[in-house]
Amino acid sequence: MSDILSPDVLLPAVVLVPLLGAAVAVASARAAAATAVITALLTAAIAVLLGRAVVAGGAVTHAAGAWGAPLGIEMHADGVAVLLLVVTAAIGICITVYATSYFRPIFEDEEDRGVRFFWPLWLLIWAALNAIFVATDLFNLYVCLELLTLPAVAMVALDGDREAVAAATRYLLLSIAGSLLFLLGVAIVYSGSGTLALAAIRESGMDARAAATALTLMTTGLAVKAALVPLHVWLPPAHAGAPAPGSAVLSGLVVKAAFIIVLRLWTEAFPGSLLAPGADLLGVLGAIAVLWGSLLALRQQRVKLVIAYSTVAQVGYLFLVFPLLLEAPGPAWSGTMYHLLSHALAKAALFLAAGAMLRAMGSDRLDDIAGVGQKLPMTFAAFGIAGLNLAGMPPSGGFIGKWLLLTAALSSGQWWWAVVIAIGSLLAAAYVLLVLRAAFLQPRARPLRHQPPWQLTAPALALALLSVVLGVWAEPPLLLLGATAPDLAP
Amino acid sequence: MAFDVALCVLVAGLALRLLTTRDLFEAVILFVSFGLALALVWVRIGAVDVALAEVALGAGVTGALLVNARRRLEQKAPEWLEAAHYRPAAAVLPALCGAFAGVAGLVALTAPRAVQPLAPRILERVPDAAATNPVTAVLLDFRAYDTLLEIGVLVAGITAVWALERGRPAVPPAATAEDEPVLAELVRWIVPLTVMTAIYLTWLGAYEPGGAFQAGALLAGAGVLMLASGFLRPYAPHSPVLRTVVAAGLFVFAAAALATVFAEGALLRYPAAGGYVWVLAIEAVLTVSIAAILAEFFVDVPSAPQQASGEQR
Amino acid sequence: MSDDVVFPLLGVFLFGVGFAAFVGRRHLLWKIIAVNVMASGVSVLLLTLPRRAGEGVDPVPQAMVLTGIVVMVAATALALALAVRLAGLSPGDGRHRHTRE
Amino acid sequence: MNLIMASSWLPLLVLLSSLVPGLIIVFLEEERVQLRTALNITGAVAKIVFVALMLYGVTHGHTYAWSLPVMPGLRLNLVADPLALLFVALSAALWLVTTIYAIGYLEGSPNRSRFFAFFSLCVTATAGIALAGDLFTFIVFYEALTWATYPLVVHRGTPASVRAGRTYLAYTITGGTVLLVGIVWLYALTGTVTFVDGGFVEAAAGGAVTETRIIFGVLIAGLAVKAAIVPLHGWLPVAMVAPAPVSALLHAVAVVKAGAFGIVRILYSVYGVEYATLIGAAQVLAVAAGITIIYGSLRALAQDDLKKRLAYSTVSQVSYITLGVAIVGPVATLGGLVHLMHQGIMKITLFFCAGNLAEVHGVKKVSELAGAGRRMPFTMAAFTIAAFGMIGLPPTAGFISKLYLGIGAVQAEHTWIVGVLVVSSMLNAAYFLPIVYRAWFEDAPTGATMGEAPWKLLVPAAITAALSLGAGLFAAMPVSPLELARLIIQRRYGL
Repeated sequence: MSDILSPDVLLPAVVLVPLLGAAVAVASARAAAATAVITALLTAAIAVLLGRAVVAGGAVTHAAGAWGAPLGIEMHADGVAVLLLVVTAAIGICITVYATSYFRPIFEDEEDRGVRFFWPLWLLIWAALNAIFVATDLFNLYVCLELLTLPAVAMVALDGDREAVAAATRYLLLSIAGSLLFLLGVAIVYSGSGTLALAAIRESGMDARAAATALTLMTTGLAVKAALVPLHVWLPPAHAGAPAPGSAVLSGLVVKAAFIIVLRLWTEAFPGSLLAPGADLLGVLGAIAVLWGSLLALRQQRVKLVIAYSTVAQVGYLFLVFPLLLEAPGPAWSGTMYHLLSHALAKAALFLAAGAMLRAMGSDRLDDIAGVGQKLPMTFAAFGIAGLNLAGMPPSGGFIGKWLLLTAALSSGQWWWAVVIAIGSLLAAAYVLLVLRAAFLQPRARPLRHQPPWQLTAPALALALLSVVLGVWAEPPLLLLGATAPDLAP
Repeated sequence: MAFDVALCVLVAGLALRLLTTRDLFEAVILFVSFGLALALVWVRIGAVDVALAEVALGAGVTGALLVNARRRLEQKAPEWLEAAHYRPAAAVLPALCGAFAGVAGLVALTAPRAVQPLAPRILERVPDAAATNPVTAVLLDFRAYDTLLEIGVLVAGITAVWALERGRPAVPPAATAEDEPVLAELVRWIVPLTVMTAIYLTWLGAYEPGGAFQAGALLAGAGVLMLASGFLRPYAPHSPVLRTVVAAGLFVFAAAALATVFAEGALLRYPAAGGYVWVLAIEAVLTVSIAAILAEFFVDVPSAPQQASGEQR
Repeated sequence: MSDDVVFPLLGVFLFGVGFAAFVGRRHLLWKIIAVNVMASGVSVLLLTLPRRAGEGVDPVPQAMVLTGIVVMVAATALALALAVRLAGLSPGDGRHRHTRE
Repeated sequence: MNLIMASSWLPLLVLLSSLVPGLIIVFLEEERVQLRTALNITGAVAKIVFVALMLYGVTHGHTYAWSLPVMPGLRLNLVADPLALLFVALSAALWLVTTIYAIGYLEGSPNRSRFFAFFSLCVTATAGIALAGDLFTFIVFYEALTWATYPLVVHRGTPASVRAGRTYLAYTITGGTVLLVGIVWLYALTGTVTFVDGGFVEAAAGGAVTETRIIFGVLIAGLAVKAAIVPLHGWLPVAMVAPAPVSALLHAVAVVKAGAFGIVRILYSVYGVEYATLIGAAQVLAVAAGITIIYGSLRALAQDDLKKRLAYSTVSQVSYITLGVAIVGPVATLGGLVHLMHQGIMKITLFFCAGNLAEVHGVKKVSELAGAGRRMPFTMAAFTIAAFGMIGLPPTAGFISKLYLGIGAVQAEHTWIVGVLVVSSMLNAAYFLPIVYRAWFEDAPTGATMGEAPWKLLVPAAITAALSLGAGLFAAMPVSPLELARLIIQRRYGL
């Protein structure tokens, strides 16, 4: 018998527990909510304990079936992975609490809002996210991606109106095509290297041309799922159409998971020499995403759409890492990961706050939410704080990320990326202001449909404040990230 | 050799035809044929497990799903089936995409194979695994973690489908044995045979080609037949029994994984003695769950909401 | 031409036409069929690319293809369910139009 | 006393004395007027006490520092050196009077909890800017100030104020971002951001002249927005729609002053005036300041709206600070630094008085001011003192500033600056004296309301007017702004 708290147990448990929770939630509609709450607490506790273990004793590896790579599959939790797990857990708990109230009908005649399906779908997504964060095997990543995509698509369609179903359909089809591109890359890698383990691919002496082809295919496939411009078209309607807790998961975490895989492929699986030609292209696409996504966000009339387009822009920021990694690996790596973590928290907070506004006001059109600041101060405060994080304003995690990315760009003489980063943060401030402004206007005669209960206000505020905590208490996570910065030596 | 080339030409031709035709019915029929022809390819390659799965799932279940979807579209949105709906997009992008894939594939084709392939290393260790059929050994031992997540994908799929059509009437109208006398007679013969075969396939999986997925597909087919002929009344959508059966596979598999983590120190590392029993037990539960999920995919293609709400009130 | 090349070529072809049809055809059902053809192409490549003449087929890609087939069935089922549902909905239709009113 | 003098917590306490009340007030219900007032006043008084303690310590040669690690290599550093104290003393003193004024001004209006919460956050950010010991800390509070001020600018919630808020943010956020880029660039180049008396750039990166020049330009461009240097001053007149206490805060204590203070820091603690002159940057800055001084005065002349006239006057007056520190030599620097305080005291008086006129009699335009002296004699007396100060008439505070600036310019052989000072003073007179004349020597229109402002509005104006006079009269006293500025100069020039 293993010690129940040993990292060797915690690591697989962080995937298995939400999976078991999902199975129970599928089996029993009545116990689904309670199961989800218990599962969320357990999973979060496991994530935190695992984080503590990694901080104390370094990275942990678990060989499934005790075979070890390349025969079997390994799970690996390093500093980045545990940070992702812990942030996911924080968002997870907040979303779970939020969802216990969000789906409750306000009016008598409101129909079934699908909460009993929300629970298993959400727990499956959580399991898939955790599995991706600790994955070290290419085909395992493929299965995880599908385990992530199917419930994510269902989440989009959960509210059931035509726009949402259409968005979900588009999301699913593009996503399948992306998965297949990824899988084609896997086939090429397996044939050329005789292994599926990320770390082993690098040492396999694989043909460089085949490696580049495989990497291109996989990156393209993942770019669809990460919604990198020009493959972003599915995202805004999908993320805006999902019920708020679903949007929070999708925008906060699901797109990030695809990006994490891209990053892992480029930095761990393939030699650094492959980075150079593709890196600038990815950077350019990222820059276009930053600008284009922000400009489109500025043109939206609905809060949820503004936030959704903002995700397109923020994903662009992440892809700026590639050209920066070559010249300034330290700050580029830490800055991007930090940006990712704080954006995940902030974006989830924004969608949760927007959902609470929507439920309370009956609309999330910018014209209709005038005066929301006075009517829903807590929700609005959450929105404001999280919004400032997006704009990279201090004190927030987004500011730290921006500082590090600027450092990476300017210390390597690539000032043009610094310009993109700066303009992007200005545009982010502009679209955040679009919403904030409406909230400061004198309230019109639109009455609240109901006063949101604490389950709808506290989670958003908690996540927003956590993103501020990341901005003040940045040294420990940054040290953890710094220790895992990639080694790009050929 | 010549046979292989001819087979490939046939498969390629089928694919080309079914992707370019304007007739959805033709496309669906061709898709099933395509799947069967592909199964022949798998046999030629020597991948009998895959051939079985292709017939049962790729051609069988997917084909049935397509037929079903087409029928439902015919009922509620016939305009979807009209040729007028055929709007080819500009040809440039598809050509580019095809070319991109082609170039990538050719690079892969001409690239050298791995210096140190994995297959011999796996085959060498199969005797230590919990099944003697190498494919089953990979599926349920070496890479059992993948298979566990894959069951998760199936459960996710059916939950998603359920969530989509939650406006469906509580119990869909069932056919009765009297409606379809010929079918009913057929079912009396086929179903027991199918069930026997499924059990055999599950059991066989440990030694020979076969396993839970193929068996589950067969069982699902039997179930669908019984539903269609009225031998089996469909369960209320997502009724507790159905939900439990669907979830059982994932639950048992994940619980086994957690148990082995505690007891054996590694995820799905089976006890030295009796690993075979574990595998068989897991496979048995999986077979039933998979059958239930696949059958539900077939039954649950959702009806239009107007119709649904009309029946509700 | 040895069968080392024939089958992979088939795989490349299937993936290519599948991809082209996926992008080129507007009809949802054809898109769904097209991704299935793409998947078949990947399966062929997964199994035959690593293969050397005279060797048996590697069990690992077999397991991967089996998994892939199951995943595709689930994805196809969901895609078809979405398509059928979409066909039955007219613009503005839905249960919850809480963004309006 | 020794314990307090040695305490490194004092700089933090200065921040907390306004942050904590602010955060409590956020959660306070609208009706809790007394508790809110108590919190505000307690915080303001506590801040003055803490600042006074530090002032005592610093004049006795002590330096206070507190820091918190944020990132590897970067900390939140709060340091109370004499320059920091100059600014923090100004903001602490003026916060108290502005708070009293705001309580009176907003009596009975809606959303006061929100107002006072952000008012406190605003002052916290200003104190943070003052006490920042490095550029990283500086930018953190500088950006925080931007956002903390936004709710104050749009406080009224009218479409006009929301528009003004948008203009305000468009300018200041852009400025902040440019400043951030400059700071990070400098950090990437020199590896340090910590303020050093006399600057660190030359020692760390003196070789890369072109790069340091560009960075200087970027930094100043970022700061010039808040400091309202032409042509980046456009937000300031627009932001006049805000309530009077906010305008007072914006012009005298917080936003504009933060920009000017930032420029002082860049010249004094980052580049060093000598190095900035060596690379030709300081001269360019001085010219820009000179242009701004004349331009602001000219524009002020043309305004009929009283608050707008004051706003353009601010554009002009704040650049005296920049001008002073951009000239090499102790006397000019002294003039610039002392004006940082003097301008604050005088300008806040003017805004208090303008607020009183608008609030009590609805007088908002210069053309409506006839007879205002008789209608509200105390208010207009205060106004007159401050206006004389702005012109630079002895014995007001403004005279001291201009005197030292003039001597400094002559010493540095920049005679054109003397010309700028003379012209600008004449222009100051040209737009202030008519107001004074009209108020005292013309008759009020028939039927005009009479009556002085309530004491909560009057007392703050009286206090600041007295300070404007006192800072000039008692310039040689040990705790006068001049002496404090002299302390800074002594450390730098070893006088």
